[in-house]
Amino acid sequence: MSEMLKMNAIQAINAAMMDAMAADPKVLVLGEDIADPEGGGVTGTMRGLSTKFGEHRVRTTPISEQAIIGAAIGAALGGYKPVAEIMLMNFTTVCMDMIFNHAAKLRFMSGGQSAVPITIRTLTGAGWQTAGQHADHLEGWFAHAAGIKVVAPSNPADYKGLLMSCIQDPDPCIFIESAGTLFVPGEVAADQGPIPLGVARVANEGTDVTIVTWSSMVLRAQAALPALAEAGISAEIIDLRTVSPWDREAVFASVAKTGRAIVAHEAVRNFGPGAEIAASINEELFTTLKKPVIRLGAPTCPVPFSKPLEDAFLVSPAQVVAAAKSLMA
Amino acid sequence: MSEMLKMNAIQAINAAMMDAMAADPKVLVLGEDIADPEGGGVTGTMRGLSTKFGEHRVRTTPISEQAIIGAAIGAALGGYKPVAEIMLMNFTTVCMDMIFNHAAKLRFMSGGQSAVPITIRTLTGAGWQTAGQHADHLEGWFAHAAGIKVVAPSNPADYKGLLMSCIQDPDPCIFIESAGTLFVPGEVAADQGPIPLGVARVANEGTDVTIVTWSSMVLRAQAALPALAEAGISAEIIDLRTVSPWDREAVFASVAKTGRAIVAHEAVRNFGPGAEIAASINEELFTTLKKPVIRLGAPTCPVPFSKPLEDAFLVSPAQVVAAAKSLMA
Amino acid sequence: MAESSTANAPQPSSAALVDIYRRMVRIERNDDAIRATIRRGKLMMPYYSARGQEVIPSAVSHHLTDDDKICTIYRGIHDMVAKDMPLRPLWAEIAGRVDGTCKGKGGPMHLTHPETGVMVTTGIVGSSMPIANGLAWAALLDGSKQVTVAYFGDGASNIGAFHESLNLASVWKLPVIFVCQNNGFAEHTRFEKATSVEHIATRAIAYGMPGFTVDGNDPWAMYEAVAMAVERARNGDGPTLLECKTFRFLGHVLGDDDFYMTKEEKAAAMADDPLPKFRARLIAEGHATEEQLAKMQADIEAEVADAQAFGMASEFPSADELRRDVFATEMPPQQFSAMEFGA
Amino acid sequence: MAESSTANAPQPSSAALVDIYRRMVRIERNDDAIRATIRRGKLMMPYYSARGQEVIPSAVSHHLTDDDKICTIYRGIHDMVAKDMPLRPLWAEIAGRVDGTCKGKGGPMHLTHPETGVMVTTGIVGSSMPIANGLAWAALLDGSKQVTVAYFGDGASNIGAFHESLNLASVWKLPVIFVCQNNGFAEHTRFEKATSVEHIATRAIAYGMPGFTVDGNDPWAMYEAVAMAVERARNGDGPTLLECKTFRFLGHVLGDDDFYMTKEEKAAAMADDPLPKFRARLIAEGHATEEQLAKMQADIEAEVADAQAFGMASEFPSADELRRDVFATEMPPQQFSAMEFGA
Ligand SMILES: Cc1ncc(C[n+]2csc(CCOP(=O)(O)OP(=O)(O)O)c2C)c(N)n1
Ligand SMILES: Cc1ncc(C[n+]2csc(CCOP(=O)(O)OP(=O)(O)O)c2C)c(N)n1
Ligand SMILES: [Mg+2]
Ligand SMILES: [Mg+2]
Repeated sequence: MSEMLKMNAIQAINAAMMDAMAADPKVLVLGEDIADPEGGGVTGTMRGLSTKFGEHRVRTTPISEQAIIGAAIGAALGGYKPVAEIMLMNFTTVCMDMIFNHAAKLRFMSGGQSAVPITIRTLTGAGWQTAGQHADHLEGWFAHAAGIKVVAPSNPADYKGLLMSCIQDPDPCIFIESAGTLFVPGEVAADQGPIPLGVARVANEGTDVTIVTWSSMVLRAQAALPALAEAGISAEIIDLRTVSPWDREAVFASVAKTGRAIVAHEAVRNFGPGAEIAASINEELFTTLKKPVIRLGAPTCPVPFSKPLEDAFLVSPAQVVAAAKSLMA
Repeated sequence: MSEMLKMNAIQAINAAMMDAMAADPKVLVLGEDIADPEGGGVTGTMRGLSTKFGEHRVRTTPISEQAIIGAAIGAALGGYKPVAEIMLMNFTTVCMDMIFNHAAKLRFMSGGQSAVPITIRTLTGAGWQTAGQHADHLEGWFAHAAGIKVVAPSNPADYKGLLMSCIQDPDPCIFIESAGTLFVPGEVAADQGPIPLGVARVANEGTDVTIVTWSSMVLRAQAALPALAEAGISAEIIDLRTVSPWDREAVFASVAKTGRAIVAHEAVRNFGPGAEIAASINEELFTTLKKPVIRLGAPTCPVPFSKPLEDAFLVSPAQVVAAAKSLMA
Repeated sequence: MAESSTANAPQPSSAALVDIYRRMVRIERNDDAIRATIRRGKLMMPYYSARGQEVIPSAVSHHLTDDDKICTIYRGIHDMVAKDMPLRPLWAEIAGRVDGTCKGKGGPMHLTHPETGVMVTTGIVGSSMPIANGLAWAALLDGSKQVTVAYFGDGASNIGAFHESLNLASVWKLPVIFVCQNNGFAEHTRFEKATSVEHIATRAIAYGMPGFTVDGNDPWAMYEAVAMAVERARNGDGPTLLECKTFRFLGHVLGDDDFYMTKEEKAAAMADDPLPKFRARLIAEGHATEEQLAKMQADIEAEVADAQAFGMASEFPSADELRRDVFATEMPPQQFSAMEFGA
Repeated sequence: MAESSTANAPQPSSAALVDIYRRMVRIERNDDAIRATIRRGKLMMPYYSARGQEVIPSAVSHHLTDDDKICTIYRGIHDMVAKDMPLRPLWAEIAGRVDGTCKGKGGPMHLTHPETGVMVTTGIVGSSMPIANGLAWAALLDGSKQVTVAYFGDGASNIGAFHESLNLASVWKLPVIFVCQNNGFAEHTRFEKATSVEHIATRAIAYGMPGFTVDGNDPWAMYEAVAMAVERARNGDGPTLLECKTFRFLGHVLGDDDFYMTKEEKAAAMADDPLPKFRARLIAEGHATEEQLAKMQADIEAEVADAQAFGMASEFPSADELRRDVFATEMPPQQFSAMEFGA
C-alpha cells in the first residue's frame, strides 16, 4: 500500500488537477481568478497549475459564466477536456442555458456525434454566513437534467479520486465542493487514482438503519454516530458520492438489510434530490421496509444569514438521531 | 350560473389578461413580441392588450430574458404587478439568476420588506416536434426553489382562473402553459374569476386508484379512462393545478380512500417533481398503501425530434393503464 | 461608427464568384424542396427558411475549408448547405430518420455534421457564440490555422451571451468570426424597436474589435469583408464582427403571415432578390455562361432530389434510441424511467 | 471614445461640497467601525470594504432624494450609507439580529431599506442593473421624476446582464443611471486581463447612450457628471453610463493580502486617499472650517457608536423566522420541512 498523506479537500482537488494535467495534455482549466497571478482560485484549489502548465492551458476568465461554459463546451468539441470553475453554485443560474441546453444535450441531439467531456467544478454550502445567494445546494436540478453526471464528495480521498474520474469521463460532470467538507483533513494515498463514478461508499457499517447521504451531510451523519450508538442504534451510512446516476444496488442492498432508511442532504428537502431516492426505495423495497423512509433536508427557504438561523437551516446530527429513533420506535 | 363560453387555453389566457388589466391599472405585461404590432405574442395570448391598454403597460422587449425578468422584478418593487412572458420554458435557463436568486428570494432576504408579485408565463411541452431545447417541463426545478409558486393548468377554465390568481398573488408565480393543452377547447364561465392557488381539482372520481397529475398529463390520464373502465378499474384523477405548494390534503384524502397511487407528469421522471409527491404519500400513508406508489414520467433523455421517439418520450395513456393494472394485480 | 471595409482588399476571381453562386443555388433549391415537402404534408417540423439570406454563408464558406468550423442557429440550414454539408443525412434528419446526421434525434434545429465543420446548431438565441469561442480556443491550442464562425441574428445581438462572447474572444484574441445576419426582424419585432444602436457593427467598439456593416446581399462586398476577417483570424490577429444586412423573404417561421411588415417593404426586398440578380451579373460580366449555370442548377436539383428520396425512404429510429447518446454508455433501463409499465 | 463631461456644467456650492464630504466621512467612520468589530471577533461575515471609493456614492446621493432608488451590490454598504440609510438597522442586520433591516435574514450582502431608497443589494455580479431598469420603468409609469441608480463594478461590465440592461434602458429611455465603480480589479483579476476596452464608458456607444469616464475620487468631477446624468433622467432623456475610476484600499474581501497588486501601486493609491485630500481642500478653499468638520466627524462617530451598540444588543431571530417571508403568508410546517424530527 502506498504512503498515506494528510490533506484537506482543497489540497486533494489540487493534487487531482496536478495529476490530471500532467497525465493528459488535453486537460484545460478555466474560470475566474484561477491562474496564479490571480491566486490560483479563491480557495487556492488551482494553485500552481498555470505556473506549471502555462496560462494557455490554465486561463483566468472575465466574470462571464456563459462565456466560461461555452468556451469549455467548444474546447471539448475541439478535442480537449476542460475543467471549468463556476466559483459558486448559485452562479450556475447565469449560465444554466449553457449547462442544461447545451453541455448536457449535445451528445443526444447530435445522435452521438458530439461528446462534451467537461467538468464543472463549483463550490457551495451553508455555514460561512454567506446568506441567500451563495450557498444553495442545487444538485437536485442537475440530477433531474438528462446527460450530466452529478458528483458530490465528502472527504479528501474521494475529492481526489472522483475529480480525476470526472475529468476522464466522456460526459459532462458537475463536481460539487461543499463548504462544510473543504477544510476537514483526511488521509489520501500518495498514489490515489480515479474512483469510479456511480459507486457509493459505505461510510459506516450498521444493521438497524440505513442513512443515505452525500457531500457535507455525510459529516453531519457521522457526527450523529456516537449519539446513535448510545441509543443502541446501529446505523449504516451510505455516502453516495455520485448523486446521478446513483448507486441503486448499494442503497437497496443496505436497506434490504436494515429495513429502515433515512435520506439526508443539505439541499432543501421540498422537491429535493432525496425524494427520488426515497421514492425509489419505496418502489423497490415496499414490503421489506419496517417504517416509511424519512427524508431530511433544509427547510423551504433561502439560506439565512444570521448564525442561529443558519444553524437551524442545516440538518443537524440531532435531527438524524431523532429520525433514527423514530424509525426504531 | 353565468353563461358558459367555449374557448381554448389561449383564449382563456387572453380573457384573464383582459380582465386583470381592466380591473387593476397596476398590472403590466412585458415579453418578446407581445404587443399588437408584433402580434400579441407568438401564440396570440396577449392579443389586443397593447391596443386596449397602451404600449406603456404592454411592452414588447428585446430578446433579453434577464432584462425582462429584471424589469418585472423592479417594477414589482415599484408597486406594479408585471406579467412577464418567457416565450418557452427552456429559455428560463438564460434568466434563472433573476428568477431563482432574486424574484424568489427578495422577500425573505429583505426580511419581508420587498414583495415581488410577478407572474412569469411560459410555454413548454413535447408534441410539436420542436426537439431538445424547446419542450422541457422544468416545474420540478421551480418547485424545489423556495419563494416561488408553480402553477400548471390543464383546461381553459383553470387557465383563466389560475392566471388571475397568479397576477393577484403577492408572491412570484410561474405559470406553465403546456403545448398539449393549448388548443383543446373547454367550457369557461363568462364571469370566471380567480381560482385559488394550492387547491387541487378532482378531474375524475374513482375508488380503486388515485392518479395525481397536472398540466398536459391530465389529458393523457383522462384519455386512459375508457380503457381503465373496460378493465374494471375505477380511477380518481387529481389535477393538482398548483405544483408548489401542492394540495397535500386532497392527495392524501384520495389515496387514503383508494390505497393505490400513480403520480404522473410530462417532466422527466428521474429526480422529477413526482418523486416529492410519491415520497410524501409513502410518508403519510405507509400503512394504508396496498402497493408502492408508481411514478410515471418521461425517460431520462432530452426531448427527441423524430415523431415516433417523441411519442415514446411522452407518458402514454396505455402506460397509465398498465400502471393501474399492476396496482390492482 | 462602423468601419467600412477596406479599399485594397482582394477582388474575387470568376471561379470564386461562381463558387459562391453555386452555394447559393444549393441553399435555395434545397430550401425550396423542403418547403414543398412540408406543404405536401410529408415533413412535420417548425421551419425557419433563410430564403433571401443566401449570399452571407455562401461568401463565408467560400473562404473556409472543411477543417474550419461553424456554430449556427435554428435558421441555419443555409449555413450548413453553404458549408457543403451533404444533403442526404440532412434530409434524413429533418425527416426524423435513422440515417439522419443525428439519427433523427436532433431534427432541423440541431443538425450537426462535424466532418464538414457543422459543430453546433442551437435553438437558443445567442448560444452559438460562447461555444464558437471554445472551438477557436482549441484551434489556438492545436496551433492550427483553423477558423470558427459563429452565426446569429440581429435579435441575438441584444442578449447577454453576445456580450460575454465578444469580450472573451477579444481578450483571448481568438480566431473567431461573429457573423450577424441582420434581416431586420427578430420574430415579429423590428430591429429598431429592440436595438439601441443603428449598426450592430458599432458594438465591436465596445470590445476593441473591428466591426463592419456589410451589404449581406452583395457577393462582392461579402467576399471582401470575409476575406479580411478570415485573414485576421488565421494570422492570429483575433476576432472580427461582421454585420451583414439582409432580408428574410418568408417570415420568421413557415406559415408566418408577415403582418408585422408593410407590403411595400417586403415587395421591395423581394424585387431585389440577390439570387437572380447575382446570376444575371455573373453572365453579363462574363464570369459564367448561361449553360454553365443551368447545368450547375440541374446537378444541384438532382442532388436535392436524391437526398430527399433518400431521407424520406430511411427508417424511423426505434424507441431504444432514447436510451442511447444520453451518455457515452447506453443507459440501463432502471436508471432511465418506469418503462416497465410501457405500452 | 468616452465623452468627457461638459464645460458649462453647474459648479458645486460650498454646502454641496460639505454635504458630499459628510457622506464620505459617514461611510469611512462606519467602515472603520465594522472592520474593528470584525477584527475583535464580534461580527462574523464576509466583508467587502469600499475604503477608498467614498467619493462616488457620496456625489451620487447628494443629487438624489429619498424617493430616488438605488440597487447595489455586496460591496455596497458605502452606497447605502451615502444614501443616508439609518445605521441602527444596518448594524443590527450585519450582526444578524431581529432589529436588522432584514431581521437578520439578509445580512451584509442583501441589506434593503426602501424608506431611503435602498431597494436591492445583490451578491450576484451584474444583477443590480436589470432590476434598476424595472424601478425606472415604474417611475415612468407613475409619471414621477424619480431616478434609479444601478451600482456595479468594473468586472460586472463583462457579464451578460450589463449588456441586456443597458440596451433595454436605452430603447425604453428609462430614467436610470448606471454607475460603474471601476476600482481596477475584479476580485484578484486586473481590469485589463478581463476587459476588451480601455474605458468602460466607451461601451455606452454600443447602446446609443452617453457615457463618461470620470475620476471617481474627484468630488468636483463626480458632482458635475452626476448632475448631468440626473438631469437627463429627470427630463426624460434616458439613461447614462458613468464609469468612475477609483481604487479599493483593502482588497476584495477583508483578509485579502493584495498579492495580486504591486506594493507600489497600492501605496500610490493610498497616498492619494480622497478623504484627507478633500478635507484639506475644503478648508483651504474656505468651504468649511476645521472646527465645523471636526464637529461633523464627532457627530458621525457618535452615530456610528450608537448604531453599533444598538445592533450588537439586539436579539437573535428565532428559528420560526425561517418560515416567515418565504411567501407573504407564513409557511405551514408540513409544507416546509421534516422539522418534526428537529432538535
Ligand atoms: C433565449 C431565447 N429567447 C427567445 C427565443 C425565441 N426566439 C426564437 S428565434 C427568435 C428571434 C431571433 O431573431 P434574430 O436573432 O434576429 O434571428 P432571425 O430569426 O431573424 O434569423 C426568438 C425570439 C429563443 N429561441 N431563445
Ligand atoms: C455571477 C457572479 N459571478 C461571480 C461572482 C463572484 N464574485 C464576487 S465579487 C467578484 C468580483 C467583482 O468585481 P467588480 O465587478 O469589479 O466589483 P468590485 O468587487 O471590484 O467592487 C466576483 C467574481 C459573483 N458574485 N457573481
Ligand atoms: Mg433577425
Ligand atoms: Mg472592481
